Amino acid sequence: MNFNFTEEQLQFKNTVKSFLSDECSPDSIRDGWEAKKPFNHDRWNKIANLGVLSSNLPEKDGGFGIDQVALSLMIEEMGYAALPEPVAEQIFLINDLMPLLPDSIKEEIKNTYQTGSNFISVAHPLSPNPLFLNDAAGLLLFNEDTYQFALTEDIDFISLVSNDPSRELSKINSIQKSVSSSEEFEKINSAVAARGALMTGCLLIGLAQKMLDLSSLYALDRTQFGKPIGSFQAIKHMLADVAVKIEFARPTIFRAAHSLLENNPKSALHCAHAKYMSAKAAELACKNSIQAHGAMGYTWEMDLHIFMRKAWSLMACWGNEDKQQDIIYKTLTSSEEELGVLYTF
Amino acid sequence: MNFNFTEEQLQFKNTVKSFLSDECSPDSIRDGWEAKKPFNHDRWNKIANLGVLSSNLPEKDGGFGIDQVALSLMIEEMGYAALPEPVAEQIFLINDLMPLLPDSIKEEIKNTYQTGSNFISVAHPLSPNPLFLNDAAGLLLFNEDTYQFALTEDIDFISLVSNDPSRELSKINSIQKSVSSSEEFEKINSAVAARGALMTGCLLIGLAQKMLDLSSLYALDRTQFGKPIGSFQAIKHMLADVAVKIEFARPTIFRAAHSLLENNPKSALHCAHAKYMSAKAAELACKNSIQAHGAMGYTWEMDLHIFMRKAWSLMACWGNEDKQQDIIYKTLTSSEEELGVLYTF
Amino acid sequence: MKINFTEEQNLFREEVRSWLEVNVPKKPLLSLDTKEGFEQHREWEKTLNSGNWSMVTWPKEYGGRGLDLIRWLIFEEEYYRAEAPTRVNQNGVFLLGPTLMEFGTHEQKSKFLNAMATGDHIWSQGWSEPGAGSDMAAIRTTAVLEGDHYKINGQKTWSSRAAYADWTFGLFRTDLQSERHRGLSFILVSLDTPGVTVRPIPQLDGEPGFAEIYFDDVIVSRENLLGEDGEGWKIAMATAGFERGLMLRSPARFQQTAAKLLKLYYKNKDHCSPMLQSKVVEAWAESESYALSIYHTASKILAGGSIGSESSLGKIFWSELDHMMHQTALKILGASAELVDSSEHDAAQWIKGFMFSYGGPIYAGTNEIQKNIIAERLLGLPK
Amino acid sequence: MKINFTEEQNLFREEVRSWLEVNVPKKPLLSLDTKEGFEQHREWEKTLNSGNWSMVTWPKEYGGRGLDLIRWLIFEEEYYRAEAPTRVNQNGVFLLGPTLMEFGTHEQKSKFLNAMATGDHIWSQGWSEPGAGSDMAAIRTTAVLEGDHYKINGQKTWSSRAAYADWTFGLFRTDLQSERHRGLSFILVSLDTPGVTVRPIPQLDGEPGFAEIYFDDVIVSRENLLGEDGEGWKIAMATAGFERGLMLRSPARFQQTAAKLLKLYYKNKDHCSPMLQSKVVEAWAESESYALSIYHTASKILAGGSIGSESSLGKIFWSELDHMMHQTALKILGASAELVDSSEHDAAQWIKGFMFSYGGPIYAGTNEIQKNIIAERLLGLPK
Repeated sequence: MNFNFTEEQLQFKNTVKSFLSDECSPDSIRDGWEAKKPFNHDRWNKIANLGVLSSNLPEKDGGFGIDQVALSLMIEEMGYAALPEPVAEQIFLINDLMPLLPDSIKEEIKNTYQTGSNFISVAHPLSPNPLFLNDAAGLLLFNEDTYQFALTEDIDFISLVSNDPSRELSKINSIQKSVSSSEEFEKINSAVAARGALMTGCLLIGLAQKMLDLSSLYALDRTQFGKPIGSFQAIKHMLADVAVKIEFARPTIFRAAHSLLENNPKSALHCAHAKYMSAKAAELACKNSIQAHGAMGYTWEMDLHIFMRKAWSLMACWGNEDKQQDIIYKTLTSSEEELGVLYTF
Repeated sequence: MNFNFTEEQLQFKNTVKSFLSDECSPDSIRDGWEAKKPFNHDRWNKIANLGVLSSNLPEKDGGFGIDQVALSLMIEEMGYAALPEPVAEQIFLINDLMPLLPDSIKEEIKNTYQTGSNFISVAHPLSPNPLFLNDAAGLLLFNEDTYQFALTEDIDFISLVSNDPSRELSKINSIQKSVSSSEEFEKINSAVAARGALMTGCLLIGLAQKMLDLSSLYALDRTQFGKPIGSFQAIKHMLADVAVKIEFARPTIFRAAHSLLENNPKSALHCAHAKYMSAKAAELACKNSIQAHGAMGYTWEMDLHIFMRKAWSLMACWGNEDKQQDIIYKTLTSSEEELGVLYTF
Repeated sequence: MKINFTEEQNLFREEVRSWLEVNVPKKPLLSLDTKEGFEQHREWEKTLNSGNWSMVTWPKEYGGRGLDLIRWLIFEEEYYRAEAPTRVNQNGVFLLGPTLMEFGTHEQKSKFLNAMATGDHIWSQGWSEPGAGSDMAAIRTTAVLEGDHYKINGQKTWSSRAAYADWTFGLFRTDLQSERHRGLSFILVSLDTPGVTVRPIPQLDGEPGFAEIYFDDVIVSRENLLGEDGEGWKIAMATAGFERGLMLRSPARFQQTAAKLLKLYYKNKDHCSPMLQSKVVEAWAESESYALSIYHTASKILAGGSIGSESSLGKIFWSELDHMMHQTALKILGASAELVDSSEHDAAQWIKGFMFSYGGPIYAGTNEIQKNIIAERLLGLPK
Repeated sequence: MKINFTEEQNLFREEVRSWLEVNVPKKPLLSLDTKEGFEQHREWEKTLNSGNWSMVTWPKEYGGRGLDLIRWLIFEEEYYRAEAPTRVNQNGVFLLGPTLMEFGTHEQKSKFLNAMATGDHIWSQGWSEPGAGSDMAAIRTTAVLEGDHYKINGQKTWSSRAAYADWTFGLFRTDLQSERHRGLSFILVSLDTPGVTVRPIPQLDGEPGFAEIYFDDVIVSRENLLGEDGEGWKIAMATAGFERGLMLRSPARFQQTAAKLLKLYYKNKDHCSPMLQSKVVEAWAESESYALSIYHTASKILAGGSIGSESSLGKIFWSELDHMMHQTALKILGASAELVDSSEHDAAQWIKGFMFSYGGPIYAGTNEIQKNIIAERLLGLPK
């Protein structure tokens, strides 16, 4: 039993953190919004060159073979920076899922997908409007009881506007040509839903932390009634409440990642738990951060809303708090035995 | 449309308030606890002499014929004082219900019940353990689909201990002899449940107000870090939150009372609403009052717990918040028409 | 106590309903935070005025109908039921209007109230300054009396509607030696006056809901002083009371949201867990309680009572409720709760309302300030 | 990161479980707030010691087993699973024990730790004073050094367990000229010493969970000073950290409550609305999160890290969680949620826990104080 991160895990996290702090500033995100090109291909290429996109591929395929715990640390940083490009999606929903897919679909994806040069978008009933499909090479699509892979050129879709200008979404009208399968559907569907929940959970924790940091700085800086607003108990307590929520959501992320790594039979429950706790933390972070910022928080000028918008979107997709709650309840009551369980591990 | 109280309604309230402030001090309640005789017959007689117990009987029966709105104002004061005697129960669950009961039961009650000299206890699935049955002349009991009246001497029961030492409860084992009926069961059962909800709601609002008043006084008096704790924002805000809850629960009480008076077809919904809002106000009043009192609030010595205990009991019986929530949801969704209702009146 | 509507009140309701049915634009107007939308909304104010519906509680001579507060609440219920456009002149009709009625001279009332009712003057608020937000007594913009006019210098911010409005009202420091609440005066300024510069502040949705107003040697006639010189704080407190209170936040808005939420839940209940029921019930129960409380307050005022800390209590209550309802709606909407596409009208409306609801606990005095007021004035706790 | 138990850890768990199965009293002990119950609980401490289970993390020479924190968490899980009695000596084993280990002399450790492990010394806390509750630096009880002993005068209050305990530890002002945090010393006092008077304070359940301790010229040997003269504040801060932190509030207690709550809901779900599900899920999710966080912290400590503001974060989290779980249980119980009759064992237990849970946000530094600490130390906001 050792809950500490390895040096290597922390190193990946720090590399990503420092890269994004240089290359993914709020200003650069705003540039993308203004140009209506939120996907910055230059930044994408640099991330690819850093090895992030292939970080969790096996070494034989040119990757570093890092595990899901290290991934979750890295993805938290992508949330912290509100990175617009679908990096988390590639490494968590494509790379990490690949070994589970049947050969027919895997072959198609392998033929299409060239890590770093292009990417694959994903759609699922829990997140039905794929991200950056217009820029993607192909789409992995989950339906009620089948899943399929199609080249973007074989898909008829229209654009949808998200409340987060960093997210270009699409609605799929029809698919002309695809490879489809229902092999081990339950297992694979559950695997992608769990990964979607955990991935959005990681991003949300990063976003919540960022909003807390921005608010703490603002509360130190802004004066009212002759002193920094951060010296008022009301502001202190609303930010302390956010710190508490984040503190107790974060370990659920790492446990869920570890469960995926270990093929723990409860990994779906653990991923639902991680998203549930992170969404609640992010929800409070949005509310209390804007409140601590006062009217300034309500402006386009302050960076706060860059992070709030992403948080609102990520709370909603890949199963919101309500959906995760439902999964947890159903799992806990699925057997008499579960009802009295006391232990975490 | 006039939401103001009449002079007469306010006069009844003030008479009861001033009487209870003299005759129902926390010390007198503690005396009852210590003697294990919470029912103070001396006080009961004085209340009877004041005319409170017959206040809502028709003038021809020696009462003042006051309406449910005036009753609810009076009962709020009984909550404020944490009055142990079952006065609210007599006027609201017996006197006010009587005209609705079928002759067979009404006759029996009339033969037994002598306003002021004795009293009738009530039991219902939502409040199955009648209050002061040992001292009562008889019991009006609601079952699944019948209701019955029995003399106390014909009932086999045992005592139960309540967490509020002001409440002597009993568990009914069997009834040897009674008059029973199922006439208009739905209507009468719903009428008593609505009255039970509204009555406990009135009492809870009074209790919440009392806890808020005690806490405000304490916060003025107690110093910490060199100033009254009431000058700290955290204390101010936790008590202001309680004030908000009470402010917006109170009008629901008066509306529900008015609905009973007018035989409004939605009176059951309005009574559920009143209990729902009052229980939530009382719940927060308990939590924030004890927190504002700090460790002192946790002692037997401070009077706060006299009011908290009664609030806990009244939140639980005659349908707790959860039960009322259920009633509200079912009513609102009982017809397509209800789903889009916008108006209060 | 008699909480039913009279026959006359019901007839009035029918009159409002019939007029709105005919006159409310069938197609939603553009956002009033765009120039074009603003003018559409000004047109709507004119239409309202053509039916004498600008402000039913005002005396007839100022474009009203001389009706009581209960009628006003009925009017509002019908207004929200008809999904009629947002009142672009709410700063005027709900805030400055009642203030003028109380503190204005006969000339001021004639000049301003009628133009307000017709939509010719759309008003913005000029309270906050960069160093004076929740702490309004820290105002530094000066208005120096020079003969029969004031010369104004300084800056206002968070002025709602100012991007396209015609006039602004606010507090200015007329006694330069004064501090805090003293020496402030309540002055009305046309935004056309030379020396006035308006710079819009884009808000969360990117539109200029607010603006900064810069004053550079702006000359304003002394006739535009409301009340006496130095009485500004007292008058502003009265206005702020109206703002938080029953005029601006009529219950119908929240009841309408609660009703829509219930419908949304009912339609989607097979796709979400039953746990959201508790929030839907809470929405109904609280919006209904708010309405009851406002009718209660209106009755008190009609009987000669006055409005006190109720406005602080109410502001906390409706702003938290409004946010909770929108948050719940987004949970019911599931994955579509991020779509603001025109093809996704329902989701887009709820998201817009959701973002707007974050403003509730902030503007018109943050909820933290309101809680201080409640604790100090209502509960008697020390400053 | 490897969050699975090792073979050895699982064997240890089995050892604990088997021992507890045999030794935990079949009949619940009387309340430790009664004289008779207190002695029953002291007996249980002796029984625990007979199996070397007093404090598994202590060195063997002091009655422990020299095991690490993970083993301790496992022990606690089994302890709660077995529903073993409350530790009457928690002030000793969880608070003073670790403090002695860090600051005590060899003689002090030998004298006090063993007697603590055997249950011969049951300890009470002597922190608060009538004028020094959350503001502990306002302590006024004096301990004047006279040769080789201190003479103590003053009063302590809210001393938990003091009604029947043998010893107390706390802060005393040894430098009479000093103010606030300076000039305080950490001294151990036997409650048998002449001049000590203990007056119980009945708490919510009527039992004396706390007491006042009066000191009237009480003579205490200088050997009972922990650390150096004037170092009291530093040592007390370390102790308070243990208290809020992982030693005293092991996750198993809350996980056990959450598991019981889930069972209670499941059994009664046809009698209550599905809306309570959300609270039951929250209970599971939060107690599980708390456990994960504590294992995380334990791992950090084992790797040489130290515990910082985690203890303040944790205190807020578990105390709110504990109250919410008990409140939910009472809602599930419906009308029986007021019965403390012995015939209603389930309801009575939940109600007792409910009342107890109100204390969580108050004692060991109110949650308001903890939030100040988090804001100032973790988030860097000004004092």
